[in-house]
Amino acid sequence: MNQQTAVRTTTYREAVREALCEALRRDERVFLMGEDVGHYGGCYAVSKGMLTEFGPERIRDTPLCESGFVGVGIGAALGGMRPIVEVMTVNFSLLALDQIVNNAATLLHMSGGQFNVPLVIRMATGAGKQLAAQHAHSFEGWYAHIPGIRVLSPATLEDARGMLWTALEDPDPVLIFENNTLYNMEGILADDAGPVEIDHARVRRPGRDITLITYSASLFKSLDAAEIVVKDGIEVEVIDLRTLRPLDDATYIASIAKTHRVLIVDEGWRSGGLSAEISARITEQAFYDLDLPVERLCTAEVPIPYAGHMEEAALPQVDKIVAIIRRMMDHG
Amino acid sequence: MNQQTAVRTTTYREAVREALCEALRRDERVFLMGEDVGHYGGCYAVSKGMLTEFGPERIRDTPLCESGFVGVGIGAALGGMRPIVEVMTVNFSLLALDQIVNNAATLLHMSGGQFNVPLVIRMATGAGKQLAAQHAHSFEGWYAHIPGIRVLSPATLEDARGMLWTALEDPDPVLIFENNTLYNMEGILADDAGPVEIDHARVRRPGRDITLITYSASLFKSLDAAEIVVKDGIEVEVIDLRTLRPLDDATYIASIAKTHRVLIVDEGWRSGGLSAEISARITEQAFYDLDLPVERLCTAEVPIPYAGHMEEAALPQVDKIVAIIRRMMDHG
Amino acid sequence: MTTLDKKHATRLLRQMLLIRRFEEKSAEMYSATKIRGFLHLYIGEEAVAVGVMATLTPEDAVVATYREHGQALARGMSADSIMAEMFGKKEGCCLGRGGSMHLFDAATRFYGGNAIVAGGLPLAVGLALADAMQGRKRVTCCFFGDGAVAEGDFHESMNLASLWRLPVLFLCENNLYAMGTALRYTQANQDIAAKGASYNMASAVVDGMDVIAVEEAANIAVTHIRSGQGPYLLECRTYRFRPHSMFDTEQYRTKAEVEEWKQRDPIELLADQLTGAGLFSEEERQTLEQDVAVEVEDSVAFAEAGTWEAVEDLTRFVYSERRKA
Amino acid sequence: MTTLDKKHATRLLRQMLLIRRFEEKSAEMYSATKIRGFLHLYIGEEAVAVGVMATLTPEDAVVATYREHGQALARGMSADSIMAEMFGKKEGCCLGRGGSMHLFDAATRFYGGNAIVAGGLPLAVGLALADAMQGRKRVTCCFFGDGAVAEGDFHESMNLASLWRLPVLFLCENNLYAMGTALRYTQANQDIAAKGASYNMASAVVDGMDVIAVEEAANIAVTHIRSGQGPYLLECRTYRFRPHSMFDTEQYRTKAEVEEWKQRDPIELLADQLTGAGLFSEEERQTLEQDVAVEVEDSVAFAEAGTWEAVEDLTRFVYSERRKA
Ligand SMILES: Cc1ncc(C[n+]2csc(CCOP(=O)(O)OP(=O)(O)O)c2C)c(N)n1
Ligand SMILES: Cc1ncc(C[n+]2csc(CCOP(=O)(O)OP(=O)(O)O)c2C)c(N)n1
Ligand SMILES: [Mg+2]
Ligand SMILES: [Mg+2]
Repeated sequence: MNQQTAVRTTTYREAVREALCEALRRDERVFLMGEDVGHYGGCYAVSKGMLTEFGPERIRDTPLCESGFVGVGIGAALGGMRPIVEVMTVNFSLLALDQIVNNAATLLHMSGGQFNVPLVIRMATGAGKQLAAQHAHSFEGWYAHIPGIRVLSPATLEDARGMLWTALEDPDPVLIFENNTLYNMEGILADDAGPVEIDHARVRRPGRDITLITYSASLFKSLDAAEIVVKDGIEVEVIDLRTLRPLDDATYIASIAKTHRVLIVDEGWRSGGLSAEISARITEQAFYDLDLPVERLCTAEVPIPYAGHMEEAALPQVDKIVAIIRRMMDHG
Repeated sequence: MNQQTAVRTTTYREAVREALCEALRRDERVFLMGEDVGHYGGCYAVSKGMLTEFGPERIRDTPLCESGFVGVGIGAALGGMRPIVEVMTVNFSLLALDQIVNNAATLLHMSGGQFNVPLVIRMATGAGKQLAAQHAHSFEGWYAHIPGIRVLSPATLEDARGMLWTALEDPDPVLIFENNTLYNMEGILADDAGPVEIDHARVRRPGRDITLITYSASLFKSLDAAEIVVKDGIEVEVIDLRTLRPLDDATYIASIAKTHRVLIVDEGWRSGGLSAEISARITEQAFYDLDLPVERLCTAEVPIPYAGHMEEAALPQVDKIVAIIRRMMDHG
Repeated sequence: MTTLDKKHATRLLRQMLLIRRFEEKSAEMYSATKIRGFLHLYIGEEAVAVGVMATLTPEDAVVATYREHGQALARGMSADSIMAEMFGKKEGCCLGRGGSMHLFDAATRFYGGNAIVAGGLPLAVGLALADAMQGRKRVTCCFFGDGAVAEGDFHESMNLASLWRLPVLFLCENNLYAMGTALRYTQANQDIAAKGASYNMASAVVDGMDVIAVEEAANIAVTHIRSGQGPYLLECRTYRFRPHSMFDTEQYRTKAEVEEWKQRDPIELLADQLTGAGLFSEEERQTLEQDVAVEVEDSVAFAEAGTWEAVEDLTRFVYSERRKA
Repeated sequence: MTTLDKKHATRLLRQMLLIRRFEEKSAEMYSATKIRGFLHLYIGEEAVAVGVMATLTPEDAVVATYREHGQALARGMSADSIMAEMFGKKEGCCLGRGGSMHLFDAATRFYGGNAIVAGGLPLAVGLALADAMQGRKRVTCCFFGDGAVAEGDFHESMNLASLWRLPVLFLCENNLYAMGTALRYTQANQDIAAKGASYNMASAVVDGMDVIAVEEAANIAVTHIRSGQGPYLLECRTYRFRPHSMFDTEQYRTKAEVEEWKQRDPIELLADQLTGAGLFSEEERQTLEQDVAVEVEDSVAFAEAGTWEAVEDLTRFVYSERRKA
């Protein structure tokens, strides 16, 4: 961030709210629709106060019917609106998956290019709050399997603030995943923060020894781990993927050309998760640059348990990242 | 197959039907439930005639309500039955995904081991019949991401005949994916064909030069390709994964130790598909055995187009497999 | 029944005939392997699409199912573009990417061609929501079968549309079967129109073999909707004379039942009405038939002359081309 | 109302009191960070679970939501095992894997604890189907909120249960709000019981603050079901006195509305009835309260004394251990 720019301290939640308010002010076609977005103020208090400013037409409370209202969002997008559909959490989005896969992601193609779907779907994602198996999924990487949609995963305040507008300008469906553990995160944001590009990953911490590829909440665990191992003289390059589909390969491949070692940290389950795809691409594109096999640290392949110590054990954590980095550096 | 065993020529469809009939005869708790399984005889004619033998209670036609009847299957399994739920095709199973992920796959864990779900879900899968974007998905590899379920993919008549019984004996949910292009496939089957184990992949063709990992309908394209390149003196070892979750790593890792080259052929989309997981595991478990980077041949990342030439271009085909094998052999 | 207007009734008859002959030709082309994939014929049900479509304006929108040749033709899409689509040709309405189940047309606001049963209903509600929010007085007409009624999407869409008083015509084509499963095996309460009450939605049921009756009922529905009174559920009782698709051996219904319904062929019903009223001669019928035959033959010629999309374009239309990078 | 049976009524009162005090303590334990995750209190709605459960036998099954402490206690699960579960302890009913939203108990046929709204309904239908197919005369009682009614799973489950005449009691706890969204914003037709008609299902509505009335209505329902007449939809009009969960700032309803409903506190209502009938003294109330207080305190002590499951066991119960490899 430029030193001249005026900045302020705020939260991830506020950044999302600002982005939403700005979008609604800027474009009449934009509206927010979902469960409890209005009178309740949003399950994570993101849309608090927005009903008063924008009214119930544009801050539209829906009944509980994920398939229905996601489909309505698709239809409204076809009809010339710019809907932002909030699916309360990714856990409930499975109920709307048919609409997302078979309509949102597919209409442009099936119609031979006639009907694009400029729809934004936001959802909270992730574990870490002892919400147990049905409320702790991390499916954003899984969603990245679907052609026809874009999948965004803002980790920083800047991205939480800026990705929405870019997504709304996209002619095609964009899914934005907000990790539920980030909403309270504080940080600084430029007063004039605005749209950000969504086509590239970002090096969040440069380093020469090992490339750590991650996204969303795991970014901060990764940065913390990097600060710890720096005391061992290990310089970790931490890459925030930001956009999970389409993946920006160039950024991490370039990093690997420098470091020759890679660890992927992913809060999704390991088998068939996004971490697998990245590993496969590295094999395909940077095999001869590798000094060591690509490693992955993911969530244990279990439904997330309620008990705090068990949930913690299931998820990627700083100490585990540190241990793997040290081991990888020892080996090569 | 043992030479002494009496065999007969039959089809994949017949093999599945036999397995179903046997299951219903053998165990009173077994019943088949789904759209058009009864009066219509099954959308792929698999259950033709079964209504007459077993009656409408056990060959239970359902309304169109995938989430509902899959959930009913889960409940019936909890209640002591051994339901076989037929979701007509994988395309419609997205409507039932919440029930599969949040209930079938999760109840045992959430209940601390109290409630297991002995449910079998069968579905047709795959493209190749010009059914266009909404009817041509190959999501079996995607399903393999979910802990708590088993995912089977019978390619051969023997497996089509035998996997069902093993699945029904499993205390946990098992998904069986039958590729729609295989139903008419003819082959021989032992007269006494019965249950098969579902814990291991199988080498369908031994070879020393390159390991080709695949499953389901792509197995036959792979075997065809292997027969072509044998004329170039290339011996391909073709592995049929059979079970997509949990994966049997040992079989392909052992093969790679011999061949040092791997191609994965997967009718699913590439990014985040099963092919990625296998590539990642090979990197993790056999990196130093590899002479060349692991390669993948998957379906193009597009909604499947209707037009025949376009669909063909989208899918893995024998000529493409041959070309990749030759290229890989040239390089190393 | 109001008195028949000759010109209008003849137009309806022509549309029904066109659908009939077009689909008979499609079946032929299927046997000739020019058309592939799934092909679901509308034969027997023509009065529904034609009667309803007569009440819509070009500004209105239509959402249909995989059994939508009838709707597409009645809505004004050209036989050429549909036949070419089914041939998989680039000149088809969707460049050959959609096929029979996925006809789309921006010019006539025809939003598919949806092959996930009930999957089009939420789309229709959304299209209507867009109209309501933008202050446009349009109707979105959503066709679906009796089978769709059991799906959760039906329930969710009906509730949303009524809750928000959106201009949707829910048009149920009750042909008594969902594939091979009779309505009595799928609905605890087979009175579909009555389900409107659960959603506080106006509804009616009409003889779907009588195009004039369908048009009248649809007119009442559309008038209700346009006057801002909210959505409407119209159930049309109809029957498909042909198998569900080209693979169906029809074990689930008797020949006698099919024959009985054929006695109420919507085309003959209207032709008889017209003839009875002295408005229609055998000659006029011949002219219509010839006219329609030419249109159908032309569509085949058009499709036949069409070109194949280049394989290199496979990955087009996964994302929009007009996106700024 | 039938005449009060002292013993029975006192039992109901005790159960309601137990739920109330247990949940007050749970809230306390939440503030003390002994309980984490989501905690949804049933306070105000006790009459529903208690009244309904009184009509079930041990062979019957119960499926509930994430707001299910009341159902679990009324069904006979021990306060100990529930509190320990919410503490995340190994001695909890699910070893601490489920927490507040996922109470399960094989012994009492308590099938959750389902936190996907309406997700439990198909399960209940399936449990009933298993009973029907195995010739067992059992009822499966499925609790769900007013919010669940809009979900597709409600529709699909109602239809299936009625179509197949399965022994399911659909028990809607209509507390007027789904989280912060009032029923009037979610249902085009707010008369939930009336929706039974769409599915040809018997239904009724009852005052959910009056435990005796709930029991009577549930008795009628359960009798109907046991006599083989198919499922039943019972809507209980009730109200939660507390926020939706521990995070709710309750902007969506007025204090006055809450206060008004509190005037109809189900516990005081029954206590007053008993007292009015001369069946209950202040002393007896004190005894009950003390009795319940001990049970609640004991549950906290039990939970506190509980142990943590070993982290090494994390991957247990993803698949059954009794599978032959
Ligand atoms: C969600 C879903 N489930 C199953 C199918 C397979 N299928 C295609 S058409 C059909 C029957 C639909 O019947 P109905 O809605 O009455 O329409 P009709 O074919 O009679 O016009 C079925 C089961 C599907 N396309 N989508
Ligand atoms: C499918 C689904 N969507 C959304 C949620 C989030 N959520 C949890 S409880 C709730 C409100 C449910 O209201 P209701 O059914 O009336 O039950 P109540 O909480 O009033 O007992 C919501 C929206 C969820 N758990 N599941
Ligand atoms: Mg039908
Ligand atoms: Mg409620």
